[in-house]
Amino acid sequence: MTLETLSPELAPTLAVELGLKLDEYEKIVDILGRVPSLTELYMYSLMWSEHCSYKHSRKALRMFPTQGDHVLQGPGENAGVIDVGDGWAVAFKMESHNHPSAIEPYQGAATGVGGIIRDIFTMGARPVASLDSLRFGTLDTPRQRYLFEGAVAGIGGYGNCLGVPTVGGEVYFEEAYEGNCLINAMALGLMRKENLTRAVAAGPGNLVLLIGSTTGRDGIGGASTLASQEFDEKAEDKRPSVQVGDPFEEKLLIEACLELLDAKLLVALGDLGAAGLTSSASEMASRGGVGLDIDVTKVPQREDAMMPFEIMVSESQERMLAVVTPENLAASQAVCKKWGLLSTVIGTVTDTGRFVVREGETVVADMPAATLAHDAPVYDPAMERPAYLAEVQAFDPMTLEHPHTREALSATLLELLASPNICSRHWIWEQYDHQVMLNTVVLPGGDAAVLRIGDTGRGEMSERGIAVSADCNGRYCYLDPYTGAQIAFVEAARNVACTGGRPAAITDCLNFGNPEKPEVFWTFHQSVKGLADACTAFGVPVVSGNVSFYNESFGQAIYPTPTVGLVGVLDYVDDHCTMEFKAEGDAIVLLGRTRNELGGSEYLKVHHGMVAGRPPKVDLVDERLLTELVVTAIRTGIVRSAHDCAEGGLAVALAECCIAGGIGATVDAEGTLPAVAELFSESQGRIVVTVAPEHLGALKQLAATHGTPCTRIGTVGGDRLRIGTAADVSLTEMRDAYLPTLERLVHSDETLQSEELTDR
Amino acid sequence: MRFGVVTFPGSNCEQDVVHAVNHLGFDAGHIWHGDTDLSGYDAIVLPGGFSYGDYIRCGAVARFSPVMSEIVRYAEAGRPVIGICNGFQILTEAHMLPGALLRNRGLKFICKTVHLRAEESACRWLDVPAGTVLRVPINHNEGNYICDDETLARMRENGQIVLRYCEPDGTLAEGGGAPNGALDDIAGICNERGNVFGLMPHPERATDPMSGGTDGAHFFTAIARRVAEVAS
Amino acid sequence: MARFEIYVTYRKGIFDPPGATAERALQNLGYAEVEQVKIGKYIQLEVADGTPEARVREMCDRLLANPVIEDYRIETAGEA
Amino acid sequence: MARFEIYVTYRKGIFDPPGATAERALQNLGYAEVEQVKIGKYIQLEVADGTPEARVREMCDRLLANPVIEDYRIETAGEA
Ligand SMILES: Nc1ncnc2c1ncn2[C@@H]1O[C@H](COP(=O)(O)OP(=O)(O)O)[C@@H](O)[C@H]1O
Ligand SMILES: [Mg+2]
Repeated sequence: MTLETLSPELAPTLAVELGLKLDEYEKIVDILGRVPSLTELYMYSLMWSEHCSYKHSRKALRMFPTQGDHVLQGPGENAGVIDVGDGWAVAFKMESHNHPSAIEPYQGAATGVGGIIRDIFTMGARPVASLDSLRFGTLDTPRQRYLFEGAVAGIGGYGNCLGVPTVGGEVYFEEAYEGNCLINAMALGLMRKENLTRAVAAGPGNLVLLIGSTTGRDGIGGASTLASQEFDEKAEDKRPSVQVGDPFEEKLLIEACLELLDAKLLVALGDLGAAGLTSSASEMASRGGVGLDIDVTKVPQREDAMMPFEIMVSESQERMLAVVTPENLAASQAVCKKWGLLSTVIGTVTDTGRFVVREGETVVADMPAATLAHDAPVYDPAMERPAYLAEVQAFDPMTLEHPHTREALSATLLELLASPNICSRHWIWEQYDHQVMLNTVVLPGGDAAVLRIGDTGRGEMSERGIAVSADCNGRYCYLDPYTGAQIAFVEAARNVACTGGRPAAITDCLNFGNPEKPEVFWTFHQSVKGLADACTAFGVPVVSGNVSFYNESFGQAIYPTPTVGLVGVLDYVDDHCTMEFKAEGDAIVLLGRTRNELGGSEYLKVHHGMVAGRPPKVDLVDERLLTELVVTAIRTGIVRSAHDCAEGGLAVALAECCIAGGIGATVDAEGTLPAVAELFSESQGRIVVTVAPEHLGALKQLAATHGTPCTRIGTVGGDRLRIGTAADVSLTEMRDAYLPTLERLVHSDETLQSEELTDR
Repeated sequence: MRFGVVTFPGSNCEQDVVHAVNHLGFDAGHIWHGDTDLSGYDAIVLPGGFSYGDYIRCGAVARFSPVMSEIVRYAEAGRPVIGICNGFQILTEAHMLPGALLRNRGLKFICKTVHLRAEESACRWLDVPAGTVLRVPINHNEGNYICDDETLARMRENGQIVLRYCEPDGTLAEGGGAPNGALDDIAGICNERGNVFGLMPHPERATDPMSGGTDGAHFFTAIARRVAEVAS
Repeated sequence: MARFEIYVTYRKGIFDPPGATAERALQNLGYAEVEQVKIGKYIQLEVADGTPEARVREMCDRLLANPVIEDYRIETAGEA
Repeated sequence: MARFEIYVTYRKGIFDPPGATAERALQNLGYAEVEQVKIGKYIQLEVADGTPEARVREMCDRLLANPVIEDYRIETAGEA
């Protein structure tokens, strides 16, 4: 029976409505040698959307280093995988769910977690941790509080049910994210090296098995269309494309899929994410160089009268696609049944290289499989340095009036500790199960989370650990995207190093505005270049990542936000280090040097209401030596605590060590810089460590061999933090400023989620 | 000493319990919710998690699992049955323990380490002196214990209140200190006979100094000791 | 096909956390006229024709409501 | 005092995981006659006399229901 194609007059109009450009439509006609059918057009339009095809970013991403001895799987699969020693491998990836979350924060964030977790167990790894990187407008409107509270509840609601600990993350509140919040979710999984699985279909005659939830109209054109268009008032119309997550179904999927892989029953496994069945099936087929023949009437549907194209592009959650040999079908379905999951044969692998979709006997789509995944156009977008940069960078913070009395500086320190961008995040992580699986050694609240490596369930524990941190200060990226992206990297590296982890590899989530605007694309390109240079200097590859464009509202782009998720390795997890001051009399040492760098600082924002100046400078060589120094010092046991200086500068870092340890400190200000710079400058390349006095010499020696400045600046003890003559605050004052901020802001009204009222 | 740890669809702390128990030097095995053979187990643990997604009510579906009728019989024989978190919720749904667990008062999930005070109780599976303060993590959305006045009075009389949320020094907070709003600061209760014990905190998360402290060890060692006493 | 609707509410004297929170939230949002909010469950059940109400009652007693804390009411919503 | 009753259900096409779970659980318990279960919210609202329904509608839109995924229906339950 011949395929029913669209009318040649109508097809281009529909193509444009579906988000394709006219020349892209022409290309489809070229590939097919005819006008496409309705189903084909839908499938191409989604696969060639920005979200699925990376058509604007693909070239720039080639700047990233992706190789390394320990890389088992680089970008291109569902997640990157690195070898962490003793036969263990870690799979990880970060992904955005910004647009769905702006419409419905609870479900948007929840399904974001669900999606990234599926990417992990698809690789054959058991998900063992997740992190969340969040951006909202300032919390002074009910809308922002609603988004923030909803996203946190959704992340917890999903992850907690799965039994995957949420061990860290980050959050910033800036006006620039007011109309377009960012919800980036990162997940990590652990496996034995030999269990690494790829989503590569193979073996003509093999069966295509759809596992998990039923397929509905929810999310048709969801993530992919949402994420490929600007976000403005029209967003309201897109509401029905929001999906409700079912973490229980996902938990069953994790268990069933890992059991299937463990028993070696599958040829291939892939998850259904953006663009649903279309994306999952065509990627599997094109990786394997095979064809697929799928009958949509076989797909279990939860709604009546669904059209073939609806079934092919539905983004219904909690579904997986597997390829099995006919011999293993019964055994595979038995495993699914045991876990209470539906599993249905919906098609076969063929040797034609074509992706054929039928509705019963009728063929509704027939195209070369690889063209969906690989033949999307690749663009070279125009770039132009944004005009605003010259102006903001010319600003000199020293032209402002700064506090200089002890009283005023102490008050400023407390003001910073209470700033929503610095204050304690316990209100967030206490809503997340961060301990399940019993491997979280450093809980949220430290510089990086540290996890033991091993399978507690089977008692296969190793001595190793991993440390992980997600970082990006968008303000720095706004002021200088090249440097800002590097700071995201070096901060993540310092955080991981402060716990004893040696930086091993990163994932990223690049959140930007509309790439078709030359000024936006310039910031993107600069950020990628900055990040790539940082990775190269550290010898740390990028193994996975995600690009989220069109983060704009009413034509205004967010701050460039290239979030870095960095994973480090600890050879002996026992040696890990934490940030809190430990013992009276310990020497406090500053590694690195403070410069007068108040541009883009939290101080400038909180005290003067300004986002301007140049961000702090980055010296990649010094940064790398600093992290190596700290990792070595921690491993040799001479360091008792370590904490890096980030937002709020040295004074805030010291205060955080005091609050965490419940003990004070007396510190000398170095004295060559203005007091406000000594305290609040955000110079990079600095870590505060403490050592027992008898180890001071050893640390100095070690620092000298790394060429890192090493200055004893004070002593732990008492119940106040005294910094020279510049600041003097009590532990209680610091705690009262630092601890309650988020809860207070959120509860200034009740920003309840309707989901939270649900007691179903 | 062999603990049997039940897995329901959606359980997510069963591996943790097995690991903790092994770490303490005892044997443990997994029991599938569809199984009915409990022979060879000296104590049964219903672990934490979200059985059946916690949909309808926490524990409402799990209590109909085939294994549950065997567990009722096991408990009737006076043998140890412990429900942790979701396990506690299942035990109340199965009416093996009185009362019910509602949503936390603040409607927020809570994961943090709390202080618990051991009460003078009939519970046979906790052998620290009454008044002992233990630090153990909690991790739940529905830990707000409730029962009617009559039941509360009866539980007090029978010594069925085993653990209460308290301040670090063991005193009870004025006006209720339970983070979840639980009646009378109740964190754990037992049946009249003292052999069925349900608690919201997760002792398995506090059995290893590297991850969460060691106060949770008491719970498992006490069972092992009592079981050994009975056997000898 | 027959339809039943089931309304599950907390028993008198049982504190209803979502209801109490919604009540406070509405008042904070400026709805001073709100005096009490109670949040229960609204269950729509489709069963085979001729299913007697007693059978639905049994489902409620066993699974859909918890007699320790909840009351319920069943309404016949007629054939669908 | 006036009383309103609000019935909140998932919008058509939105998946209802609790309902689906209840459906399967009832069938497994032997209630083969069960064809579909949907679980929504049943909200009882007590407000000051004379509160117009439009006001209640506003409360639903802002807080009690989530218009993105839920529909609701308001009934006047009369004076209490
Ligand atoms: N959204 C979040 N979810 C979970 N943990 C978070 C979140 N935001 C921050 N944290 C945790 O709070 C601590 C401090 O975060 P942050 O201020 O970003 O640290 P740093 O400046 O060292 O990167 C870290 O342990 C981090 O993992
Ligand atoms: Mg840090």
